[in-house]
Amino acid sequence: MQRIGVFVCHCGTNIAATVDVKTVAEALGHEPGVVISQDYQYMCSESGQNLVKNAIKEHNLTGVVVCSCSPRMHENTFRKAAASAGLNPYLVEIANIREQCSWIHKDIASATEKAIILGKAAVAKVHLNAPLTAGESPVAKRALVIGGGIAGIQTALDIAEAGFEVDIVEKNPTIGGKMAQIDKTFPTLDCAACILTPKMVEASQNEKITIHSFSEVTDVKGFVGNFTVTIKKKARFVDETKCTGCGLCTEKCPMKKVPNEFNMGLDNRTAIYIPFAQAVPKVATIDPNYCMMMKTGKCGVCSKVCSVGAIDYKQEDKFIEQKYGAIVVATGFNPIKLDKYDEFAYNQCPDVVTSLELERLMNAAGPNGGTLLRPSDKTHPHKIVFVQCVGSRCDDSKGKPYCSKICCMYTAKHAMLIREKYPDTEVYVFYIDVRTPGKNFDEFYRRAVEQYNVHYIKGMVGKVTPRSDGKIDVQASDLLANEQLHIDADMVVLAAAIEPDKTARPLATMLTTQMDTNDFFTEAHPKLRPVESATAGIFLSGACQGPKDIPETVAQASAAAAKAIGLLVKDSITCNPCVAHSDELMCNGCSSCEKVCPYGAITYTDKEFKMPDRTIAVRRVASVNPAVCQGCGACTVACPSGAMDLNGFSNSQIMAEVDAICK
Amino acid sequence: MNKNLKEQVIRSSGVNVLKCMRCGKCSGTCPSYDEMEYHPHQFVYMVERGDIETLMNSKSIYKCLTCFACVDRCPRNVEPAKVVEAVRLAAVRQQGNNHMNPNQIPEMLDDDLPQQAIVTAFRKYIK
Amino acid sequence: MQVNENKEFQPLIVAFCCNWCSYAGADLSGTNRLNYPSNVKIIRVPCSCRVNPMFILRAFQRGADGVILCGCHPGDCHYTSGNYFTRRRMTLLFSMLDFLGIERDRTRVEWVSAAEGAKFAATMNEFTEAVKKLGPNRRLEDLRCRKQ
Amino acid sequence: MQEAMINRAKQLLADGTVDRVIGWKRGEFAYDITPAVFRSAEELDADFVFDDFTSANVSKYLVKESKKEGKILAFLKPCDTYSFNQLTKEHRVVRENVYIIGIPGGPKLDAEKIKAKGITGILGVKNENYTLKIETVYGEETMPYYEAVLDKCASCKSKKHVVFDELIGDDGEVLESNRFEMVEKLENMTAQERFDFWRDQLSKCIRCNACRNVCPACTCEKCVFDNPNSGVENKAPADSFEENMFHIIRAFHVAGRCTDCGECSRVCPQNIPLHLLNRKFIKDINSLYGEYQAGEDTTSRAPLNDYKQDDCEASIVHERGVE
Amino acid sequence: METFTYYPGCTLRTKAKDLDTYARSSAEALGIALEEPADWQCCGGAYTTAKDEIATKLSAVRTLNSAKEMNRPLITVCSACHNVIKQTNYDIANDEEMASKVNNYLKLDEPYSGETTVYHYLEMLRDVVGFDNLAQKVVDPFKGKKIAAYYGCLLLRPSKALAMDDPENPTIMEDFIKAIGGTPVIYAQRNECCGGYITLEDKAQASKRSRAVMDSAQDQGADMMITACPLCLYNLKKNSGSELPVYYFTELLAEALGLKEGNNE
Repeated sequence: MQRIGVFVCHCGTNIAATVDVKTVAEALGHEPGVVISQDYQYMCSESGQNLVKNAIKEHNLTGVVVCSCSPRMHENTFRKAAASAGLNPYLVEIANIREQCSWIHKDIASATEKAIILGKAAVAKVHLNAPLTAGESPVAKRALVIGGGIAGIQTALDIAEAGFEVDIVEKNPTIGGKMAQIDKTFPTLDCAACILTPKMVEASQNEKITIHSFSEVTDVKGFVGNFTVTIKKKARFVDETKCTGCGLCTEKCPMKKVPNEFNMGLDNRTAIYIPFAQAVPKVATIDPNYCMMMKTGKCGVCSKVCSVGAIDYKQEDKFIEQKYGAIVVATGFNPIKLDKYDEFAYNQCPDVVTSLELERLMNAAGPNGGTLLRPSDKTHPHKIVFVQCVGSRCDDSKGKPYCSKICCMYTAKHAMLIREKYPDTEVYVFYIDVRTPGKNFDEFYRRAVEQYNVHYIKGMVGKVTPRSDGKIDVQASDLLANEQLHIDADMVVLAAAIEPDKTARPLATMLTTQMDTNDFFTEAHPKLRPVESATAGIFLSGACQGPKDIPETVAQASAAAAKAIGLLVKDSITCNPCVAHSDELMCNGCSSCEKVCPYGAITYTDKEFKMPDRTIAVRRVASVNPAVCQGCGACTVACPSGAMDLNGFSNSQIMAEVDAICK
Repeated sequence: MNKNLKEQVIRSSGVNVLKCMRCGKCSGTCPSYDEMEYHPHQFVYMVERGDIETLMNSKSIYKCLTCFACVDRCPRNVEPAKVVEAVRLAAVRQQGNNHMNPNQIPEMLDDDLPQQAIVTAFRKYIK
Repeated sequence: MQVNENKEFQPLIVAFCCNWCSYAGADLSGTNRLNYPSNVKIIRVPCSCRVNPMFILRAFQRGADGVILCGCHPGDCHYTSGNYFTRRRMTLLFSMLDFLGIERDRTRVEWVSAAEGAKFAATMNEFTEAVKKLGPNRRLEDLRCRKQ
Repeated sequence: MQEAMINRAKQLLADGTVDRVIGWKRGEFAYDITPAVFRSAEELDADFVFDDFTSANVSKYLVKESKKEGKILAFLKPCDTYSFNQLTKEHRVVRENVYIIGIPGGPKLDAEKIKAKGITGILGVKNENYTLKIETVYGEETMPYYEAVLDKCASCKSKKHVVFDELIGDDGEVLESNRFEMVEKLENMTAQERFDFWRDQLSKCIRCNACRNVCPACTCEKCVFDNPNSGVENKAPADSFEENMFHIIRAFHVAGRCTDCGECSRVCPQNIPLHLLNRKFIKDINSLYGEYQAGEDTTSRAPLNDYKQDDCEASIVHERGVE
Repeated sequence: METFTYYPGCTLRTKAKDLDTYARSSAEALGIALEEPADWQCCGGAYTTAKDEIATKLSAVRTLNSAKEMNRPLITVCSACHNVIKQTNYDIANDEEMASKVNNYLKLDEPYSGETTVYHYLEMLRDVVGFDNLAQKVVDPFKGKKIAAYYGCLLLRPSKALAMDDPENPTIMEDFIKAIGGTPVIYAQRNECCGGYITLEDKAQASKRSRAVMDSAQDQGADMMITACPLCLYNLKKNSGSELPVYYFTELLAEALGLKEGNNE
């Protein structure tokens, strides 16, 4: 026989002003199984909770219904109170009579009537509640970091520092990411390579860190504490364990006309290559699209010159599987393609470049050895125009709706560096707003204007017309002078918007994490949980979550590492007991449930059943791994026989609620 | 500030001037900029402020080539040319405010001039 | 619901709301004090994909005049894909009910995020009005469950 | 054909390939052909029947039979192979325990249609140039052949065997059928007309469960309608709601799994066109989610266990057709 | 032979006969039949974007509706007509209020709501004939000729409504030039306005703009320029002061197909 207690909260006047709480308590007191029905000013207060606890003990309650605010608010509070009084916490149900009743209805009579109905539904449900025990599942003491840019490197170093194993998966042949391509960093103007490459080396030498370069994540199974990840190690046709990175093969390779992606295609590399001198791992990679040996079977020069015999033209993709307790996403960003904005003539003129291309043009390891020369004729530019916000801050169809955040500062940096190194070069920056929030940022921008005499013009370039004499006519508005300008520029630099890497979206699907419409990963809470995803055990590091500069990226990377470490130090984690379970006697073994399960929580086994005629039949039946199941219930509807049901939200519980509401 | 005129121009153009982020790209791309007293970005801003009559009385409204460069290149989809058109219509719709007089036309003609030029002028400047 | 000759017909609306988006959206419309009719009674489910067509038929059987199912927007499901299955299931179920001559406006699926309190209230107002226009559910009712 | 089938079955029994055969035997009347299991050449010679009235789909029997020891020979018509494949996909039959011989399909005849012409005492039939000669205890009668064909055969979707170990006779092609005509006709009615049509039909239901029992997709270990814990347990319809409920849920449970074999309507003693409910789902699935034929293969995802990010919204129901 | 409804427009009947006759003869040679609707009117030359301007949109709608009744796509060749008709069609299809106002005026048997597909002649060459097919039919290719395509403003913008090609990086005319054997010249001013509309009113501005266009093309080494617009052709020839020859694209098409002599009465 059920002994149910009902507790109706006034929430001060929040509920009591529109719902006649006494009437509600009175009415619910008459429901079958209800042995006590009380109202109280603040049920969530300590004395309110004591009321519940005492009633549980005094009346030996088998179920509790609290009519109060949303269960999203205080369900846990009352569950804990029940547990401390010796009642299984899952025998507590909440009727939401505040957010979904008193706050939205004005008429006391109808609000009270509705509150009673909601209370009745909760009583009907609690009749069918079963005590549930939360299980525990172990935590694999290893972290995976996806992406080997500065974000991934920092996260990996911090996790390794705490004593846990970390694997970095990087899709390119080397770690380092975008920061490796950058020349100097703002606002200090120290050289990016000088601060990044020691970290790259540190990562490669840390014995807790394993770097899977030229690799991709192809499959993720499991759940927090217990992910199983498949990593594809793409064939690089060079044995990583043998290659010493001497670089002789890259010198001798006869195929020298391969666009060099590290230098943004501004110069060429060989078919076998090491992206840059400080690459980690410093191992050669063969580009099969260009390698003569791979294409025609004739060449083999690299193989001949390699003294350690590392070249292997027959190498194939390798797949490795590894268990992880936590996963950190650090997939980073890319500048957008500029095809849509050809009023800036990016496709028509080699001297119209993106800011990242300019980084390479100015970098000592870049195509011109650090001397700024025009890509078209290798002459010194004397007038350079920078255009801000290309593809950022746009209306829907026109580009990215967000501010790319880093462009104002790197443009100031570029302008300053150019003026510093080539004082005879005039620099114009067309801006909409100059956005420099950050320590020492505005001071930096002011220095560009005041000390380096960079011409900042409030306005926008509207048309770029390359001319045959090598000059580029830049037509733009100067809003403060109320003039339309024509500048005969030698180079135009476009601050292209940045967007998340294209690999992020399929990865999000694999990880069952959420993304916004711009393909940035969504954090669990925009203010209070900024480095966690909504999926437990998945953390976010760097620009994959939103545009960020280097210091912010590193800060977030360390924060993500801290969160991951917080998980990895635990030996086990408590699971949600509201999970699906299958009644083997009714299961058809048809696999429908398995097909709709987003977590791969359902497996099948052949089981022997005693039949009524005493024979033994072997049947294929489903079983749910309660540690993997997250309790969505998709399987319960896919199951035609109704063998699959969900704890806490069972078929009969929901139907009881329906019945109570419709009574 | 003329509220009625402002509302009329906004309704007639179908443009939401509040979307403008004041980048000035419309004026940066406008081929008629130098011929205009008020420039495309000013049209948008002045309509937002309700300063319509100043625009109606300016020759600028007849200098727009309706080439839609500002419409296509505006990062915010504001469509300044439609604002110019709406102001011009507000002007020529007023009695006796036709910008062109049919009597003037013959002296403008030459043998090769396509009549599309005349049709267009009538369409744009006369009510 | 009470069908009183003298009173305006008040439909009974059952709303299934997923815990992560729509139920939170409903809470938000409460927090913002956005009114919608008390005819609407919400049942919390973990995900819209937990809603079995049998629940919907059951609601009609027991006297509901309209059933609405709310979930996270496609792509935003807390469980990644639950609402995609919901969408197919409900499309086919509603199509079948329509095929059997049950009024279309008695059933609805709406995606309401946790941030869309206003949308939740507006949707409930709209849906209640639409069902009110149809009058009591007669084509899919269980006479034994009809109230006096 | 019957003889070829018997001969081949005997060979397979003799060489030990199979130890039993599922086929058909005659019941009380000439047209009353039901599935049966044969264990010897003698039994085959005595009772095995395959004629114009042999329309029953034996796939469902294999759910149990294929789990028994030894291998069983099954003769499957093209439509039956779809059912068999679907059962394989759902792990309901053990493919390795069944030796399948594909045999030509219909059209098969509907004894009810012959009887409706006032012809009784049927002993046998012969098709001569599309005139059906019916031998009866009262002498020979004739009627146009196509007027006697089963509805499900008249709108046959495929003459192709999608699974078999060997064939007797030739394999056919997937056909262009007009099977959605009636569904379309109903869709074009007003809601009231549709309601009246279905009320008229479904009110005839006596819940004999013949549709459920014959349906090769209805193989649940325990049906929700028989399960007191399901919340919808229901042995006999007490009112119109329950008549509707049973058929909606049944159609929904087989949606995306129904191969459109038409057996439900064939066996309905009340002649309720139940297959229209299934076809409505099939038609919706085809038009909304892409062509899908259940049972065509054993690997594809069933439409209700699948999704696309850009699937239509449920509101499409409100946007199309007649209210 | 595929048949399309063909709208020549007023100027093609008078000052731009060449544009029309070459378009017709070439189409015939390419297996396309062009049929004029019986009762077309001048499109108005310029599209009024104002939402409260209804009367000025009616003639274009009548043409679109004739094409709808003939149940065929509508082909235009003059850039201005194309722009007006396509913008009208776009707005009718996307602006319900405007559509209902227009239909109130017109009182058609069945309201027009943007059903007609509108092609520019160039789009027909690209999407119906195919530039590869066209290239095979060329008998007299423009070998070695550096030809500048002039889009002007009307063919590409507003891109939402015109949707013919990428508004900043168009290729349709360049592909056409390649098909007839010439070498396209890319120059930045190809999609800028020549100032044609203002030629009656402000010669100086028209001449400044047309000069900028011609200079940009000449600067990139063009031998000649092609256009689809009678007003552009007039303005570029008359007001730019440039010597660079300007032709209708249909004239070069006819010449490449070997049709020019026969048609030059």
